[in-house]
Amino acid sequence: QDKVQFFPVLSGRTGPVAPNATPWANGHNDYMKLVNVRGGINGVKTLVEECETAYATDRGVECYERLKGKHGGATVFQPLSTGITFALTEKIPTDKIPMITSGYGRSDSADGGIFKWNFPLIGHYWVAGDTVLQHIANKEGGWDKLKGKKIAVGYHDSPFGKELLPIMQERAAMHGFSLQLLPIPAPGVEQKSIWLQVRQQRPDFVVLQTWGVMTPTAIKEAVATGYPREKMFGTWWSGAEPDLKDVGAGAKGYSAVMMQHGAEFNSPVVKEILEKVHAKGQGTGPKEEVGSVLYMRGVVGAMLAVEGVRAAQERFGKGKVITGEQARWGYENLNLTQAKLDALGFKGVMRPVSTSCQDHMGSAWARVHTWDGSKFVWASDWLQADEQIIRPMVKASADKYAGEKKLARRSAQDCQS
Amino acid sequence: MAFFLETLFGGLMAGMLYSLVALGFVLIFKASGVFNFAQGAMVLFAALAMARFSEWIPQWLGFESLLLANVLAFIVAAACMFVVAWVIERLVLRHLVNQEGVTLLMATLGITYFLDGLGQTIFGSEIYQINVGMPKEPVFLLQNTFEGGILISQEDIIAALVAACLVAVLALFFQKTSTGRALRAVADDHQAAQSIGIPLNRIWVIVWCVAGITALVAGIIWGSKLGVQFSLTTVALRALPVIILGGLTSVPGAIIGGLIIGVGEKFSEVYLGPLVGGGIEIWFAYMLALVFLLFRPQGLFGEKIIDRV
Amino acid sequence: MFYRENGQFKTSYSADQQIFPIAQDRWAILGLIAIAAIGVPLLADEYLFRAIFIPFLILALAAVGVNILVGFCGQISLGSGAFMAVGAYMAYNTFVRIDGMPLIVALLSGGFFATLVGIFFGIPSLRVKGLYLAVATLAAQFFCDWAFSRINWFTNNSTSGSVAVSGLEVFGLPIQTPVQKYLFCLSFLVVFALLAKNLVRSAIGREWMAIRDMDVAASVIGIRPMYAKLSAFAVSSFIVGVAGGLWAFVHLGSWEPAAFSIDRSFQLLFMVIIGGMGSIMGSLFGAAFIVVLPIFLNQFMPWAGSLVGLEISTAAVSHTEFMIFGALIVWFLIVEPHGLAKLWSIGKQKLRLWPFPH
Amino acid sequence: MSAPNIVLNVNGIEVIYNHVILVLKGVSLNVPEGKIAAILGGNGAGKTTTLRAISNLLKGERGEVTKGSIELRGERIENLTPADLVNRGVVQVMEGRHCFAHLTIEENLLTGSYTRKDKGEIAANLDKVYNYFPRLKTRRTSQAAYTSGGEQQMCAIGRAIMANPSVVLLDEPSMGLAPQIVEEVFEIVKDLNQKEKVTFLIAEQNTNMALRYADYGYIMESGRIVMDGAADDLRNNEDVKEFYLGMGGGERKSFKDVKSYKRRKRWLA
Amino acid sequence: MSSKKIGDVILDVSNISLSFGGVKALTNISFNVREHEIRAIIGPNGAGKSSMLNCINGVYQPQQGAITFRGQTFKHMNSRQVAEMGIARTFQNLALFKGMSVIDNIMTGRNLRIKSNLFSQAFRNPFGIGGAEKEEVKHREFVEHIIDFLEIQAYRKTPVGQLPYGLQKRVDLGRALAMEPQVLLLDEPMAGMNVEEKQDMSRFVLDVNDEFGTTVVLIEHDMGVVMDISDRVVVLDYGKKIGDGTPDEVRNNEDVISAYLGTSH
Ligand SMILES: Nc1ncnc2c1ncn2[C@@H]1O[C@H](COP(=O)(O)OP(=O)(O)OP(=O)(O)O)[C@@H](O)[C@H]1O
Ligand SMILES: Nc1ncnc2c1ncn2[C@@H]1O[C@H](COP(=O)(O)OP(=O)(O)OP(=O)(O)O)[C@@H](O)[C@H]1O
Ligand SMILES: [Mg+2]
Ligand SMILES: [Mg+2]
Repeated sequence: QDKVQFFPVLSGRTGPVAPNATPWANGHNDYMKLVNVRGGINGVKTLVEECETAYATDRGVECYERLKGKHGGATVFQPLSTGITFALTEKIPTDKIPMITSGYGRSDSADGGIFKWNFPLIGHYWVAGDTVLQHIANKEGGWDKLKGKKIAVGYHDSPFGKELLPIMQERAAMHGFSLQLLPIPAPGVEQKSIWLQVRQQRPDFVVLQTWGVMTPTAIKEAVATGYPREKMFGTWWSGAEPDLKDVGAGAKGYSAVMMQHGAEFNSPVVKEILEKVHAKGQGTGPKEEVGSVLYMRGVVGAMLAVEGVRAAQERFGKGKVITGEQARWGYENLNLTQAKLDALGFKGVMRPVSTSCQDHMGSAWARVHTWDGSKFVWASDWLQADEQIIRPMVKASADKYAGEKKLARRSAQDCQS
Repeated sequence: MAFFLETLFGGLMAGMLYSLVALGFVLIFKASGVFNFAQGAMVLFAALAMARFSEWIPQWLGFESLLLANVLAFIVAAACMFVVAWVIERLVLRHLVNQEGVTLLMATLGITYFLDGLGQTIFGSEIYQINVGMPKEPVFLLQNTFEGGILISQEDIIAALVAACLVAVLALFFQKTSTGRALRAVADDHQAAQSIGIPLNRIWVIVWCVAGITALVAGIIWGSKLGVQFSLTTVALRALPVIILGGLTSVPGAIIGGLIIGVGEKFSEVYLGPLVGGGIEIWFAYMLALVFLLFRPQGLFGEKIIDRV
Repeated sequence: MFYRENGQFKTSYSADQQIFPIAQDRWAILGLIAIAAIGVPLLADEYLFRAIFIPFLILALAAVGVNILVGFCGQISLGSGAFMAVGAYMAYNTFVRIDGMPLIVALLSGGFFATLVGIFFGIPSLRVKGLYLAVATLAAQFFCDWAFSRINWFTNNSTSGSVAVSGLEVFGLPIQTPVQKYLFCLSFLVVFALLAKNLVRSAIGREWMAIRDMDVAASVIGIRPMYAKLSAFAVSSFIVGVAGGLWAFVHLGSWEPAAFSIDRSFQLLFMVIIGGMGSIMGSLFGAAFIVVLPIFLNQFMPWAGSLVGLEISTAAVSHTEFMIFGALIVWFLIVEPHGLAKLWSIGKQKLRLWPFPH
Repeated sequence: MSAPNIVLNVNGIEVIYNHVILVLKGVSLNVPEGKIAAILGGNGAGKTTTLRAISNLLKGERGEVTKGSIELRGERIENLTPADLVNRGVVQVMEGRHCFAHLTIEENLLTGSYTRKDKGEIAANLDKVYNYFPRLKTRRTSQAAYTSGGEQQMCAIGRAIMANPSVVLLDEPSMGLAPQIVEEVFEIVKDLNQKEKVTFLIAEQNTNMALRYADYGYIMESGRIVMDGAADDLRNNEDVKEFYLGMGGGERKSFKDVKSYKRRKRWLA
Repeated sequence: MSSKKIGDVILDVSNISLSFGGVKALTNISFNVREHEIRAIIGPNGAGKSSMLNCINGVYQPQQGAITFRGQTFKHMNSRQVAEMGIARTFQNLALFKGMSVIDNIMTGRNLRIKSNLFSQAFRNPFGIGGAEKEEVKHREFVEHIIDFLEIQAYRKTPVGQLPYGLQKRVDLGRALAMEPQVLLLDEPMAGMNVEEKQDMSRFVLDVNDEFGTTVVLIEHDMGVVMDISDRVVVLDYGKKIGDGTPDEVRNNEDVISAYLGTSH
């Protein structure tokens, strides 16, 4: 029997976010297949099994319970849902399984001193929020140009959406612009009144923190109310092909911030997947999707999951199957240099990521891309979220959490283990 | 002022769209006493069929005309809805003659699940497009009177017109034809209707089929506005306050209810929402309906609820 | 042959009015409780506890509550999710805001607040009936959804709107492991089911049913519709509220308003109707059906597929699960519109006749 | 009696409700063309069930015919829908009225002619019904639910007449009607029977009335036919006299005098 | 037959008018009921008999007139009050609680007398802690008497919906009797029964009237029954009173004959 490293997948191939969550799972699984073609993680084959959550928290929890003990134990979970993340955050410390929540979940879980098992690798909501504002400021010609402006924030009325708000409020206070908060109840297929309010207040910019069908609906309503798409900016989850495809030319000019990757049809890793997986007829989804934004997000997620295991193997034994607890160490001690990333096929896709006991995020790089009517093109240079602002926010929030839960900050010794 | 008018107008248009979905509920309830929770699922199913067939048919037959594709897809989708109606009658309703309202309601919930699953299995669960050539860009009226003019969505106007026509036709059908009368009889008492020779089976196929076509029209309009995806089923929840406000058994009620709810919720969200943090329109719609009910427990135009000893 | 009440003569009305008048039933139910309390913890694994037994127990409790309102008093409600939410959030607030608040008291206080809210939203029932009321109760659902996500006080000012509790204990015993949680929920269910059963077989229960079956006649014999309906709303939302607290505290640990969305309301209504309106036992059947079936289908299908060498994608599994689930609901309704409980009692009736056909 | 054709032939049927409650235990009866037959029997004897079995309305009550056969003019009808039966001329007037509550009296009557397409015929039938029941005409525009019990009963009977039936199954037509109206109803029955050759099968408690108008009677008890015979014979049977006509010992007994404890006689224990 | 004493007026209906839209159900009706008597109301279909009872019961509110019960005058009645005052009622179109068993149906008639509150009912137990169980047993005993009296022992636990019509009527009566009423309003209790069953029913009514001294108001279309058992009869026609008196007087009243009785009686 082959040695296998088990990566459970909580997929959302049905329900309100299916169009967006499906490519993610496809990308994730394709990359795992590619890892196996490449010879596994130092010889250990990867194994995935999916469980369908339909973006519902209770189903997600059931899936977690179902998968966590299978195939020798789960390595790491990536729930792809903020609700599920919140629920699992309570469970993983007891089960000793780490959780990667790239770009979603709890922003404060970047603080590894409190959140030992959570890894919002490569960024979280506040990074996305901060960089999107930076981009707007840059376009306007500096932060001071934002003074007196009004920015509307349309957000998914759930923890997913609300998590963005603290950074927006922080920045608004700093730079003197005002916010118009527009909660959009899930699933968000009726947004007329939201856009009437936009019409009424005529904000200078609209930032969308939406997910699933909510995004295309928002853009369509914007078209219908004549709000210029050039002034609309999505965060990481609100700017992928499924969101814009069927709006087509109508969405031209809409931008979204991408933490690390965007649509990467020409990247080496995509070529390799096409060649080694899809060409063999083993692709998970349709070929056209390979390299698209959310597909790439799945690929990146899988790569991070695998590289953490590889890192752990350095410590706990090369070519061994790693337990969840050991993998956690790996995620905490990731050091993906540009050279390593390039070697893995992520040249031009990603910038270095390196984590530590205190920093479970590892990088805060982002770019902005714009829809040209049929595809995304890069519209900005690399941006980096302002750690000066974000770090204290993370710490404050994490401390509050610790206070409620009566948790102590991890000791230096605990950080070594 | 301009904005007030715009909101009013937007509310009226949204209301018309709700009415379209509400209509399906009313039809089935009026004609068979079944509160059809599957209406949302039927809208989705019909819209999926429409979207996918208008994409597939040109591929299969190798032509490019959008119009032709839409016409053919409409016919095929309508046929699908007919099959759905027929199957529902055969496999479900027929066996539940004379059962209580809740049982029937529950059965339609079962149908909802089934259709949701079936629709996505056959047609997929991504976002699909229905392109019936609806104009997307807004027009601005009275630009001279108001600064910026009053924004009107052409798409909404067309949708509202379609809804109005559909309602007019159906209202006539119910009031003026003997089938209409038979349908109302069935709703009152399945068994008595059977006993005097009203063929429940055929009646139900007809009604569900008409409701299916209504769902198709609603699906096309909503779908071309929003894209077709699973979440479309939730428009049913938007239509519920409309029908209770208008009255479960009244076709015109569905329209008036729709307009009141549409306007009410837009005004509440736009003018009241910002004061309390927003996101209030959906419960406001239900509360509004509830307030009306306190004064008229059968809704504005519903048939009086009879209790006599 | 063995299932007979023959020869079991009752010598007092008290004996005749027992919850289970037939001795065999009494033993069976005691046995069941014994198995549930002792056998299950020995046999089941963690997954079964966390994914099936605990949700089942809690939702069964909620279904008992909903059944009182819907099944016994005939007031169709689609707001049960909201009452669960009130129970959960108010229990949370009692728990975290008052130092040293015992868990059980917090849960009961959640139930208490749910009762208040339930009574408030029950007021329209005095005028509005049937499906109109059902839809009107959605007002409660959407309003509570909104209130708990918009009013920060309820979430103790958490930025995300998600709240969590930990360190549960009762009388110094921790409620941490799945078995502990299971037993905790089980005792709640047993106690509340018993109380509920007592109510429905007493005067108040008869008032509820009278209102359900024929309200005009009920008022003519002196039953006050207002008292009957509002007390049903109160008792129902109390139980539902406590279940909500358990769901949040024990099952989820951390939650957001979406945990008590309209889907939850529907789910509870399903349980009641599939299980049997007007039957406490039916609520349990219904809850078991609704909790277990989807999970079973979801796992069974890939397995069945693998037997014939078919790999089914999770999306297909999920869609098929929907279809089968829907079809089964319809099928059960056709077989027995009065629910599993009725099916059960017909089965028992047949057993009494057995082996003679009539 | 020259042997007329048998329209309805019920042959040893058994009916079970809810899969467990056995109600009819082998009921057989014949209704000759153009005659009036009556089923008599106490509460719960199974009269309604028999009629429901014939008109195929059992399903909605969760009952089913498990044995025996039912023939209409030689054709097996167990598998026909009620609507098919109406098309073949068999209409049932259900026990307990069952008017369409929200429809007006006139609409109720008009639904009765759903199977009729000829406008003139429908109008004529409507006139006929209003002639029979003038009271209905005055209430034609009120919703059926708000009419009195007797008015509803008239409406139910009138609705059946609207279908131009050839066989009518009448379930307790006299219930709740004022004595005059009862008389009228039976006169109408006789009228239809003689003028339009409509065959009737009547389930009735009002034995006196039923036997006066019927040609043939069946007496039913606990799901079985216990006695049958020409109406005149039954009327003169001592047992029938005592238990169904209240004329034990030849004299009509006052209701006031029966109060002392009395053991009922039954044909079956 | 015991010689019962007919007492004073217990229920007095004066000048009641009730109309629904254009339909005048009752016009200026007055009559009274004396204690212990059996008072019949007869009249053609739609005459307003049931409506009259509904007014007394507080189901309908007359536009005009007043009802006096034991000296207290009411503009219109409230159902609960009526029940508390001791007026019970059966219904023309069976208004039983379909989903409940016979016992439970009759037990609802005792509900007004049940004192234990919601909590003691919830914590009801066979050990006699709290009064609920004891109270329940006490009322159950009473109900069993009624069941014996009406001879429906065999159906105790059957859901009433499954009973044949005639038995349902008996249960309906049982429920009213369980209230131990002073005045019992019966709306066509014998409809749909054969002679034998009507005899039984008459016997029940007479027994109740005799043994408990209950006043009975009876609506019935069977003239045999009405004439035999009632003490006085009111005749209504199209909402108007056209006759009032002893059975014999009424039987010979020309108006009554032409409006209702016809020639055959
Ligand atoms: N839906 C049902 N479910 C169960 N049992 C039923 C049902 N309908 C009738 N029964 C039973 O069948 C038996 C016969 O009933 P049926 O109604 O046929 O009697 P009937 O002769 O018409 O009596 P009545 O003169 O009172 O109308 C009764 O014992 C009754 O309890
Ligand atoms: N709630 C109501 N709304 C409208 N009309 C009504 C209502 N209740 C009764 N009526 C009308 O009032 C009149 C009297 O009805 P009621 O039921 O009192 O008659 P009844 O004397 O009991 O007749 P029956 O002997 O047929 O039962 C009828 O014409 C009836 O249609
Ligand atoms: Mg009968
Ligand atoms: Mg009457």
